[in-house]
Amino acid sequence: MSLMNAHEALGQALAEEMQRDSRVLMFGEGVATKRKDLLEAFGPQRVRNTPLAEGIIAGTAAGAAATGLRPVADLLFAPFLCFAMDGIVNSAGKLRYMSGGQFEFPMVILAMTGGGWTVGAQHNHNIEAWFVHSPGLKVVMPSTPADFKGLMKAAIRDDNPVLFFMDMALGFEPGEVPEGEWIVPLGQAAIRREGTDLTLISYAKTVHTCLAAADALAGQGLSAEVIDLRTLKPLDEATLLASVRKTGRAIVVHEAGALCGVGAEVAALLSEKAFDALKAPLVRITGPDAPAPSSYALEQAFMPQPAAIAQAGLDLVQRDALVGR
Amino acid sequence: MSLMNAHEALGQALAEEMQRDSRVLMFGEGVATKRKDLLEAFGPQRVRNTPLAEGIIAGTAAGAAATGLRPVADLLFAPFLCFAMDGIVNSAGKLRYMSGGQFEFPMVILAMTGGGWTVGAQHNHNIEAWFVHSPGLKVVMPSTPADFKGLMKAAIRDDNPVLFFMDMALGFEPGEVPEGEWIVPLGQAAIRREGTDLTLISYAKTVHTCLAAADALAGQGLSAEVIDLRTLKPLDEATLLASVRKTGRAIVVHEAGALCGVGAEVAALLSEKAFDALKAPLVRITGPDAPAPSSYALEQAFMPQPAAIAQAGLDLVQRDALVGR
Amino acid sequence: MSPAMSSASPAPSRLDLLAAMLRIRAYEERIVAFHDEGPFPHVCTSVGQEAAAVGVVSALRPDDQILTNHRSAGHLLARGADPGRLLAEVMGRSTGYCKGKSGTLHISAKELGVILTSTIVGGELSLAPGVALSRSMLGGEGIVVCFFGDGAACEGIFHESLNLASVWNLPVLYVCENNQWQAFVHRKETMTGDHVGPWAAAYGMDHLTVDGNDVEAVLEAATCAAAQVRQTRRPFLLEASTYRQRGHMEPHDQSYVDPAEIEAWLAKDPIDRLSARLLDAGELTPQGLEALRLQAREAMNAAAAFAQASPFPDPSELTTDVYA
Amino acid sequence: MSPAMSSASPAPSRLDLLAAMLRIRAYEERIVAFHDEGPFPHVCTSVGQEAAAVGVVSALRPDDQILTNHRSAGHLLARGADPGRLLAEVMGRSTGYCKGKSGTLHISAKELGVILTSTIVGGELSLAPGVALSRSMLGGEGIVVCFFGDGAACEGIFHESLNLASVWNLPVLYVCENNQWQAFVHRKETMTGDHVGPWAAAYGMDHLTVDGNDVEAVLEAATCAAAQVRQTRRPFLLEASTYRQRGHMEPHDQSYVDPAEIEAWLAKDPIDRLSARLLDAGELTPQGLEALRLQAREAMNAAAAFAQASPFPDPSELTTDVYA
Ligand SMILES: Cc1ncc(C[n+]2csc(CCOP(=O)(O)OP(=O)(O)O)c2C)c(N)n1
Ligand SMILES: Cc1ncc(C[n+]2csc(CCOP(=O)(O)OP(=O)(O)O)c2C)c(N)n1
Ligand SMILES: [Mg+2]
Ligand SMILES: [Mg+2]
Repeated sequence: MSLMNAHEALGQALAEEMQRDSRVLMFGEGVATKRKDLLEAFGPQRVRNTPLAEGIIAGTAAGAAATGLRPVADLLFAPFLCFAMDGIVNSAGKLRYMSGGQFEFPMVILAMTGGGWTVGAQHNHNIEAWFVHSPGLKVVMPSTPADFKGLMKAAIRDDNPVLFFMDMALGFEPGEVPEGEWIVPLGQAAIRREGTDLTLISYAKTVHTCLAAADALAGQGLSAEVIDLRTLKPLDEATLLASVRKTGRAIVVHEAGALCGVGAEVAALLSEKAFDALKAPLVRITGPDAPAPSSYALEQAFMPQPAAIAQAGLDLVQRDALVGR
Repeated sequence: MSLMNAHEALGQALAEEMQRDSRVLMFGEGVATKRKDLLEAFGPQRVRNTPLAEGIIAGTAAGAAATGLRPVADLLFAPFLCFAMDGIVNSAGKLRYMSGGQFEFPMVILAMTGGGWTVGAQHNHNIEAWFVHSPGLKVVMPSTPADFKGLMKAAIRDDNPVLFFMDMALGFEPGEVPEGEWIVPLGQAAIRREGTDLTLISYAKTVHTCLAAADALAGQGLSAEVIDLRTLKPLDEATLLASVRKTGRAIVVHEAGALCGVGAEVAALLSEKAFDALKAPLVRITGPDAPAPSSYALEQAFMPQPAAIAQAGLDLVQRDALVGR
Repeated sequence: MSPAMSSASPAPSRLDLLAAMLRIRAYEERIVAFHDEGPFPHVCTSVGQEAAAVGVVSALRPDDQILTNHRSAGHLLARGADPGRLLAEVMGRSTGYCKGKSGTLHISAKELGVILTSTIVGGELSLAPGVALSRSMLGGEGIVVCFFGDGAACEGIFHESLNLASVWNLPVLYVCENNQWQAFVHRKETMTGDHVGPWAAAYGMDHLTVDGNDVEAVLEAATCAAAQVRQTRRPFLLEASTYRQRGHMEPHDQSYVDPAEIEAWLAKDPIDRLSARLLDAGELTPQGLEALRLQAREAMNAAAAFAQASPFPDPSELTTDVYA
Repeated sequence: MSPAMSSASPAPSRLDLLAAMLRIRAYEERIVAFHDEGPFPHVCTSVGQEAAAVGVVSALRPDDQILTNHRSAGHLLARGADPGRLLAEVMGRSTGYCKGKSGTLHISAKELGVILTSTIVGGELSLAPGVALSRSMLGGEGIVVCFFGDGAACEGIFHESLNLASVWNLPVLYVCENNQWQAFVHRKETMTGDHVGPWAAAYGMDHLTVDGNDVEAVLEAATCAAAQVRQTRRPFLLEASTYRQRGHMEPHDQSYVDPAEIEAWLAKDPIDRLSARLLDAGELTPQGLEALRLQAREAMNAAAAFAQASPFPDPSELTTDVYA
């Protein structure tokens, strides 16, 4: 174990995987400049700057993946993926299927997003749900440095395209990270706190918001379980269902907009498969259906806050008494 | 009233709106070739072929809309929107907000999608949910020729970007269409069939699938209400909630994949706001989480079928008896 | 002959070239016949463009790789694809190259080095540098050929692809089949010049525009271009000026095309041109030509029979091959 | 002077040009000072590129419109933007041009004809043809100026934008500020030539590359180019060769830049060059220069004070201005 932040944990994962497998390479706008350590360790063939052209970065990753390499493409900020959707969705996500299984697409697309840096809506847009909705892709969005490392290593080893989102606010938060071979398998949620009265379900920075809300609820005598999805596709249905079948109540929290978001998916899943266990409505607490504002004051209001979650949790539990259910 | 198909209804809406408002223009790859009647009526300034370049088609629509025109851009098939996401999402959807309200974006993006023509996954991908998830946009997907006309006229008159999806399978189905000033306001669902035992919620071609399922259910003595969403953003919450508070059961049906789709949104909405009325789990019947296959045999299996919906409806009702709820 | 060329496989004979073009023509005509018979999946035929396909593909080696677009039957057949498995794919049968999942528009055949038929116009340009990057980094001498249309050249991804291939020194032979049309729009409406070749200059890339209806000229140009790519490991842009003799897709419609234009280009039909040359030179008799034509047609009838007799995929295939 | 130019507003004096550049420099230096003082939003400054901004914008008329990129402060100030409202926007205050919603990276000011600051690199290229289409169809003589960087020229949307503007005959003056860097990557790594100007040839578009650190040269070139666009209603590509004197953004870092390159370009500083010329010509004294500098600094201090005193937007603003 050693203490490092998410950026460092990612760097470690990349270095270890490039060491392990010579087919792994990394490219993107400024990658070779910013990851000088990797450049020095693995040379300019495997750590490359690209022209400013997200479309061809994604397409090149797909083409390389289909023919034997295992690229990690850094696309910088999530909104820039708007220029890269064809390579990701129409090529990487579909061509294995369309070819009847002739090709594999072992590639990772890395992008940052999320509030906290006042960068505004063209750098900050939480669009992970788009990729959950699209076939053939996997999607991860970690909340701790250890998971940044472990999920990146798993993503690189996976034979499918993985979208790897970094919540910017987490980049410089330190945490304990295991040394060496530390893999967090794709598709496994983590129970960050056990509880019995309700389940708070989240991912990325709002996991920490939920943990703060759980503390507040504990102060009111309520025991909240906190689940960190970690992987958004495939979702860890078993962990979600087990928790909500136990607690009977759930709040899904994320910074992305509510409409057709991951929270909608989780609520729909629970409303179908844990219906009989539900004691209260399924609630979503999310960022608003609005572009991300730049102004510090508005950006703070944009992000889900512990108090709102705790209040919603209280309401859900007290409601039982009112409804007598 | 006259009988026409959806393509003709769209053509009528376009002609009427171009007649009414000289700021309305239309462009896209082959638009001037394929809409020769419009070209002849309104001239080459207002009906334009473009180069094959979806990115700039969308961006040009946004730039023109911001500065006084009311463009309708035909992007042909939904997967091609992957090249146009920046213009639609980062520009048209966000720039009003980012500018503090300085600009309006009255524009329509037209695209076809959906199974039935065996065109495969690079022409057929039901991605309407992406745009529901993105701020600043509106999304419509009609099921009848009358709605194609009325919703297109409403979309052109709206001061916001509207994504207008045509389910290909509906293009040549005839239906009665009112003459002249026939507007279907954005944001209003239609109850296609009244019922009391359960609600089938859908849009586009699967509305017809649901109607067939409702017939089948009627044969079994069950009364299904069928709601056609028509506009996916903004959702007509009031109509949905009123219906499900009445019936206590709902099945959401669409051809798009389930994960983070419109069905997830509807289920999440109902599970939060109609919770006490629910007598049974909320069920989704959707296309699989797979690219659209080309083969006729597979494509038929890809699309939700009436029998599966009817069976799910029966199960929901019979379940009450079993669970004793 | 340059040293690089001398190590290539022996050049095909003129008769080989003719036979290859006739096979493609017969294949496309078989599809047209299917359309005449009743409902059949849409197909974009390459009638009129056989010389570009045969000329370029004949210049390649077995370890080269190909990416192409929606009008790919010629490229696939020239590369040795089984027409039965192609037609089966078009018809959505499980014996198709992609088990029926791709349909006509996205056929890939890894065993032939055909990585991609992209129906997203420009998708082939998008993936080509990555395929070439694999060639570069994983060793071998193969090069990557990327066929695309004049319409695709208007997509932003054209610019990004050629620029990246140039600055990264990737061995891609870009082949633009400039067939004058982009679906329902004439090339003149979408670009200011008549040729795409010169656009290579922006990327510091060599280029050549060749008469795309003269298979021998194409073969010669492609052989030189491929040799240069092989030697320099740098990209090259080859433009073949040709013509889409039929409508954008089947069932076919040319109502929006100037008949004089069609006529002028029909007079330059690549198959007629080569056969005339061979007849003139006494390398072929009219009877011999007819025999070749018949042979190609019979092969395609057999292919059609195979495809028609093939089963549809099992519905369980709906969700296989999504993930590795 | 061509007839088209004669109808333009009177050319600014050399002193005006100098004052305008000094204001931009002072504005950017005020931002650097904020960063020295403590945490402050990231900003991409235009230090070193003042001549391109002032030279081009001085050639425009009131009814022209501007689209620009993340490095837009110079363009906005040259166009007459209030530095107080700019700084307020950067600091997320409600008195900013966009009520604090945009921040530094997306400032638009409709009242000045500044339609867009795009932080999506290439977003300005994406919207420019549409803005020009409105100009064309809704009447008026205005033209559209689209500033973008050498990096943006590598995006596919560059290709699509210039091609469309050309085939549709749109009055866009494209201005590439080639400042040698693209965030953390040198231009040499991303394109084969040294200049973007010649890329215009593919679009049948005229172009000119000008010394972007010589404000008089830029003004002259831009005046000619704008006149041509105004007259012909066709696009034109003007490239200004210049240099980004500071790191990509504040807080600034140039550790990855060759110090010799910085030094060489500092010697060509646009403000120093014009002041030297004016001093030489006796149009300005050292004291006069110092006074101008001071005046600019004081204006920016006042602007900063205004911004700092401005309130943050009310949280209720979070969801306003989403829909019209
Ligand atoms: C991204 C995208 N846009 C539009 C289309 C529709 N479309 C299919 S083929 C075609 C024309 C392509 O022209 P070109 O590249 O010249 O190839 P050709 O058909 O002439 O062989 C168009 C517009 C598409 N398939 N993909
Ligand atoms: C689509 C997109 N990709 C990447 C970025 C990140 N980025 C911001 S500025 C920049 C460099 C832009 O270079 P250039 O166009 O030359 O403008 P300059 O910064 O030199 O003025 C990059 C890569 C972005 N903002 N948008
Ligand atoms: Mg063509
Ligand atoms: Mg630059």
